[in-house]
Amino acid sequence: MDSVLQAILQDLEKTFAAKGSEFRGQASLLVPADQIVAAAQALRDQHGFGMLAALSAVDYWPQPQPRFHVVYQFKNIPQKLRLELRVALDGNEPELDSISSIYPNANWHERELWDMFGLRIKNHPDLRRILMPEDWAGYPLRKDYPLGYEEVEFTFNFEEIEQRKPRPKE
Amino acid sequence: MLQDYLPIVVLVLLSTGLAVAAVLLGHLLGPKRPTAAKLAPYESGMNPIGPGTRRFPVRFYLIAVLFILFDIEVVFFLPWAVTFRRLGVFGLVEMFVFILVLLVGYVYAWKKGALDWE
Amino acid sequence: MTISQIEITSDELRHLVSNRALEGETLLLNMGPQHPSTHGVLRLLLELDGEKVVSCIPDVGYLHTGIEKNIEAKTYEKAETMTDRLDYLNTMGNNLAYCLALEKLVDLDVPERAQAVRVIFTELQRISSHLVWLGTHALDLAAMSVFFYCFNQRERILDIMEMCSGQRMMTTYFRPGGLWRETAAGFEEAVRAFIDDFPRRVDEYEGLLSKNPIFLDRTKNVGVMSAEQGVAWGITGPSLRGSGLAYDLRKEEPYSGYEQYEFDIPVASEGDVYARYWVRMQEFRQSLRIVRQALDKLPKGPFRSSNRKFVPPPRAELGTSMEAVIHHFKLWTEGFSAPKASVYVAVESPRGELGVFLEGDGGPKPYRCYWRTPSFVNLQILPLLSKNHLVADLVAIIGSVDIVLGDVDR
Amino acid sequence: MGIESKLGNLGIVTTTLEGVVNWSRTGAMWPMLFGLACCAIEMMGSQAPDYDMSRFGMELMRASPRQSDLMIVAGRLSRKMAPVLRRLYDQMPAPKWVVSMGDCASCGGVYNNYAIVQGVDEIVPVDVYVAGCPPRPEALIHGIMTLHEKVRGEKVRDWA
Repeated sequence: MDSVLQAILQDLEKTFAAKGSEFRGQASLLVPADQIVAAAQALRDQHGFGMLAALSAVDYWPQPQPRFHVVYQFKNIPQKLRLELRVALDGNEPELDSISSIYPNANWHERELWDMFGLRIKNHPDLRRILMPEDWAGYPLRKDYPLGYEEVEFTFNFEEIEQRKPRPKE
Repeated sequence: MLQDYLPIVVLVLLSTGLAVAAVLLGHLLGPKRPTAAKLAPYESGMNPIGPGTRRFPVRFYLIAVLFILFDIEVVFFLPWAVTFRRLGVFGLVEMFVFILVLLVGYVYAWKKGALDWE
Repeated sequence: MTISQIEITSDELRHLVSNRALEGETLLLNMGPQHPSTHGVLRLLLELDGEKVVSCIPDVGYLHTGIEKNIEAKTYEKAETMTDRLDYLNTMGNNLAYCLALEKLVDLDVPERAQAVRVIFTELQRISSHLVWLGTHALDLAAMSVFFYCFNQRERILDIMEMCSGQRMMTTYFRPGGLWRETAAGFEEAVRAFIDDFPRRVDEYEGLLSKNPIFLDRTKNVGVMSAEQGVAWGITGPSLRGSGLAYDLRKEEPYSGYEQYEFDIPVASEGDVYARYWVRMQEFRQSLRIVRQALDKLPKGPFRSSNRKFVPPPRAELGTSMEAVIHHFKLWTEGFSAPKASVYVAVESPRGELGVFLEGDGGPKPYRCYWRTPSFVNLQILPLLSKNHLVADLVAIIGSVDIVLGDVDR
Repeated sequence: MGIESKLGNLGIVTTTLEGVVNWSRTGAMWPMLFGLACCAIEMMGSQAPDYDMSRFGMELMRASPRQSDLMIVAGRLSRKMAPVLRRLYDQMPAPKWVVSMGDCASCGGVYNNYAIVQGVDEIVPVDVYVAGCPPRPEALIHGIMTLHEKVRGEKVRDWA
């Protein structure tokens, strides 16, 4: 990990009580949930991370303590640096502050978090489902949400599946 | 004298008759099974928002009238083009005067800004 | 009868649409999922004042396939077949992104020859994706013949892909550790024949469109985007390079041996539809340069790494050595397992930065595989670009942002 | 067929009503422009000069369902898109057929999960299933040829 990124990591760890880590040359920072907006603001203004490359979440389901990790990937184009910010959220209906005021393209990413993981995003301009139909129940990408596997029709089980399968009403 | 126009009358009757017959037979014999979904206005696959008949800006009407104007102009070219040989130079000059008059109208509409949207 | 009296199906209209629309002054129209110029199933809720677009609300999700959920249910090797269908115009690029992420996660080496062949195929896939973009973009602007010329050339590339991998589009030819199979006989001649003949075609397309007054009127200073706007909205790829910022991941973070080839990044500064068109036309030529260099220096040697922990042994070895049988059995039944860590790898796809966030949990199945797809991010700026443009310009803007709906909805 | 031998040189052909109607239907069966995903690219490929679907009278991909007779469901149908597909199918005029192109449209294909409708025949009655992921343009054209044979075999009581 190159020295500039090391310096930024130390600075962020001090100001936001975060915990840095590194894997295969990639820096990652675990930031407490309420500091995320301030950290994003600092990253963009002081350290020049102009682009929010990606924003996603990981669900560690059976483990209730930090059940969700929200993962931000920031990119500093002039100095060619990449930084990953993680926020730990626990409980089944966690809350999170929106950073779409700082990075406008976080808007849809956060709507996807709400749609796929059920993470309620506070002061988000227009929090609606983005990928699933409006009246869809449940949050598909959670680990406790079933894959929705349908039994495949073969010759031996063709008849009884045929009855259950919905047919188009002419 | 009346005999000369007989072929035209027959042509007109035949063509309208054929058109009317085609539409009428389709209307009478064709199976009609109207369903609510089939009759709903098509809005690229979604439920249409609001009624179909709403207030439209006047610009659409303006562009439609301009189109009709210049389309009729083109329709007049057709008989001229068919009898071009027999009309000789007189026909040529006559048509250019006709085009000139309409060209003035076109330039006027263009400069007035009737063609571009805003 | 104003619209507010009519029951509006989804509540999205209430707080998003201005009250001018609710009073019925402006027209609310669905440029909906089934529309010739939305390049797939994208629905735009347009608020029109006559022909002028007052506001445009994109509504995506009509092609959501739950690929990320399906990847979590398969082993690392099997999950790769899911990645082809993401951005179905850049199938090799998806495979490359997934393989690079996996190789970085499990620290697997890739032999020289495999890296060079990967570069050749990714650049050919970039050319074929740009050909489909050019064909449909010109078709939207009523240049019908360009569509036929482009698809005619695309078939040549698909023949090369089919020759090596057996499938035209969904090849899954790259595997963790290298390639699935040695390149077919006659591969070099076919690629060389293509790159010798193709520059003439690009000049043909440029001749058709670049100085065509109708095309210029339809694309010059339409949908202008500044570089700052682009970076703030996370736009990457040719759309950003059309606004003057030379940000190309093949130069920023070279992967799979890109640092050996010298090529330059085409950049335009106007940031309008014509600039993005010009950037992509130059990318045809740059990709050809890369393929030519990669083909000239194509190294001999193995096409896949020999690390038996992750790469199944060739069939010939099964007859002789016992370890090969054990490795073969373990890899094909349970698959290899990855450490408990996460990796983010970004690749330059024809549409922008295609990133894979892969997290392993020590088991044989990927724990989380998030795809940062360029079209999903580039689409967000459409309402901004299309404000106060005519509907016809909106069609040109959608074409210039070059979105693929499989990429958007995942 | 005695008449034809007598009027051979008058250039008159006699056939049955079914023959004429079915021939006219297979002659110009216009598909609806309804590409969903990867199969749509192969459908565009089969419309392009190399495979040229318009040799069989399918010259135009009509954009609106009102003017199309054949709906080629090219791609994977998601749950959010299913009502739209049903609405488009209803808005097509009467002699209409459905070709389900690709595995995802025919049986859910590779995606057996919550988001994809497992087979378009749950939503619309399908006439011909074309296998492949994506099917080659030749496979699509072969599927359409089978549909043409099916249409040629239709009887009067099917559509009167």
